[in-house]
Amino acid sequence: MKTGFDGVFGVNSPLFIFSALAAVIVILGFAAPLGGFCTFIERRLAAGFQERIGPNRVGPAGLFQMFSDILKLLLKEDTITKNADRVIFALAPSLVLVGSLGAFATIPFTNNVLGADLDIGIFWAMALGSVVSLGVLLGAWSSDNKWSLLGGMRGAAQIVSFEIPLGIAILSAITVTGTLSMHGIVKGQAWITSGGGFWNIIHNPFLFINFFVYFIASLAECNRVPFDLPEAESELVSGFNTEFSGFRYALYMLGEFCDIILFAGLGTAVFLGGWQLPFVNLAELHVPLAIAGMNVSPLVQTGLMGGVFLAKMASIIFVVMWLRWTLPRLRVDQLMAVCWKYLIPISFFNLLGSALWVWLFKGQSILQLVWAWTGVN
Amino acid sequence: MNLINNLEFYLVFSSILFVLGLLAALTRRNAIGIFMGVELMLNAAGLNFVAFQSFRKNIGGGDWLHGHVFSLFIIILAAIEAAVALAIVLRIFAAKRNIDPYAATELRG
Amino acid sequence: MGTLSALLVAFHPNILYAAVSLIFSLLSVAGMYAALGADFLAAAQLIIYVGAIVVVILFAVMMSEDIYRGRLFDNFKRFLWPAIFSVVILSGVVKLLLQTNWSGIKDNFDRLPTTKAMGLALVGPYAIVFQYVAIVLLLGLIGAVVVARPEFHHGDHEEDQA
Amino acid sequence: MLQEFGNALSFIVLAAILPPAALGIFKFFRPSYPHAGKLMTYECGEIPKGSAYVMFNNRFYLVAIVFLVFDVEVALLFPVMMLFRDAVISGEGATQVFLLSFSFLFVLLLGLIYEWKKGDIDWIRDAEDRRRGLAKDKKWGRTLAS
Repeated sequence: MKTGFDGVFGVNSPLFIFSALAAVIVILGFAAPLGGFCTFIERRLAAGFQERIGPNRVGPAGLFQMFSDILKLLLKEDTITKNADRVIFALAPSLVLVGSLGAFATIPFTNNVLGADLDIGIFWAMALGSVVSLGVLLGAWSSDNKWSLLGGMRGAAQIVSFEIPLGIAILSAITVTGTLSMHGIVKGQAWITSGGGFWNIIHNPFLFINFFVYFIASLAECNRVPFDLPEAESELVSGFNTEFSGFRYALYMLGEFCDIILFAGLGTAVFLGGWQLPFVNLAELHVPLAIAGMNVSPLVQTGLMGGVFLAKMASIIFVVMWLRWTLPRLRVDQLMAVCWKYLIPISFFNLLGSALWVWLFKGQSILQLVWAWTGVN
Repeated sequence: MNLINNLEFYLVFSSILFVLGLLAALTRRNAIGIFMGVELMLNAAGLNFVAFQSFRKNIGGGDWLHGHVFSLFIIILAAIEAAVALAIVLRIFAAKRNIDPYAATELRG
Repeated sequence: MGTLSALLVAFHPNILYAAVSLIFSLLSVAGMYAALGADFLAAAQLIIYVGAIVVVILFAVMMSEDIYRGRLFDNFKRFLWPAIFSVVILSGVVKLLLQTNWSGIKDNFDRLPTTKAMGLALVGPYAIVFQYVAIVLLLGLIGAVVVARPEFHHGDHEEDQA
Repeated sequence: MLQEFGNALSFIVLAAILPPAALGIFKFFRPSYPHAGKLMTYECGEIPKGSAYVMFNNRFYLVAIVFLVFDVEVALLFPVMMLFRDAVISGEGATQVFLLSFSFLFVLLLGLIYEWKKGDIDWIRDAEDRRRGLAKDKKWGRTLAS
């Protein structure tokens, strides 16, 4: 018999809420600091690229720099300018975080660490990602600053434009995987002897190109160089977050870094095979090891999967940071040309090619074809 | 009381949404405000479709999720409508510096 | 939350606030879709309504300078009759809803994934409609762009301002 | 499925309350000495003139419209494209899915080609500029402030 709280939601509420909270705490408790940690990594990397040292004083090799930064930003004065629209000013960073942190629910870190195993996983992540543009636009508008508004308009136009090639690139991977669920997508990319088609990026040549389309579009989605026009510091002061100071500014930065992690994670799961490795199937791995009578095999397995996933994700993030200190910024007209005249036609073509490939070869990947041809097995 | 498994809950919510949309569309003196009222009404209709689909007993026939597909088409039409309607609004604004629908009456016979 | 934000959409004098509260009422409708088991529709509502239509609305609001012109009580008579009309409709509909004997419906249902079924419907019984949607989208796109395209040769006020 | 959506919702709620919570808690620890100079809108040291809410160029709006239509298209293609692999493997209806989805895509591609030809997706409208007799800088193009 259902009573009280249970009855209202029609489900077993305490368990429901407990499970939801556990998922949130495990993943967000991990992701949000990761976003902060990225700022430190980026500073160290930037210093490396420019032959400086970078922050190395707080903690061993500067590892605790992030905590001191966060504390500093939290203790800074919170300034809201006189003409700003206070309600929307307070709301906008939340919207950005909803778009980036909220979508973390769908990233499959291992085959059991996943916030929400939605049947529409990747579509849900894209849907939440589109909320970011609202946060940018409203934040810019609410600060009543000409630079902000210009940056916000640019940012919104850029973020929404690049959603199209991003979506089509993901769509072309969907033709190969045949499912939208993140677990399903990763499972389909197992090594050939385990019945998968191996990583989608080398599934066929079209997907190989579309991975780079995805990567470029995700750079633009995160406002990263060379697409950092919304916050072009040399022309627009700081773009849409000019008037945001102290912790509010940190929230925007956290949103941006979480966006990078999010898109790196999605790219890893959709194109780079998630936690799948060549030659072994981690999902069926058994470690004959027991500590104090407890079977630690699942733990080792989860750890390995998480490690593989994070390593792939980290390499994407590294390239993103590398590009920041390598490439100059584009102009607005070039930006729009990149999106509408290059990425969208290219991704369209690759979608068509990928669908034809699936049709011709019954959904088999290059490696599977080679495997069958050489006659191993 | 089991709210989310109760058809009336959705229907009452959607009728409230519809009426508020209607009110917005009737009383706003701002074309964009009217447009937002229309969006609310469309949403209410889509919600009704999905609610009835979910609670429908399958009596014969295939299960094609007609209600869901109809809601999807409503969303799509709302998108196209948004593009065209707001383009017209901006055009009127460029001509009149004003988007009060009562101001754009030249074509009245 | 949905009702409150819909109220704000209808009554807030600042049209931008009305647009922001429209976001929340759309989100609550998406939540309702999710609760009804329409998972694809919930995400489509997010991606199309919240991610696209609201962005277009916000652009339009910001470009039209008319933010405070949605004033409600500038003409009380104009407000009174629609209000009475709406209240009558609402009370009638709700009364009707609560009086109806919903014997033809289930009191519980499974929430199964719908995406595949919707895809099958789109290429099955709704295939023609699916193609029509493409044509309508094309025409809408061309129409909207033709209307919104900046015309440089008359009216110089709209160029080079931003 | 409700459980999964519940999880997803709790992610959203937590992300939404994180900023106000952090700001609210540390309100008691951080200084607050506002004065007129601090509260002034930043404009590189100048005294701000007028409101920032100027009318914007229509180009942003054009981009938004084109985006809207293509976004709808991408969203619609997701459930259809998802069927394709299974249709191919089971051998039933692959032709149908392929033809329907790609005729859909092709119709919209026509729209993109139209925009392209008309120059609506060019940020700097060469055709219009030429008609108005504005010379285009050979090397860099004419850069409007935007």
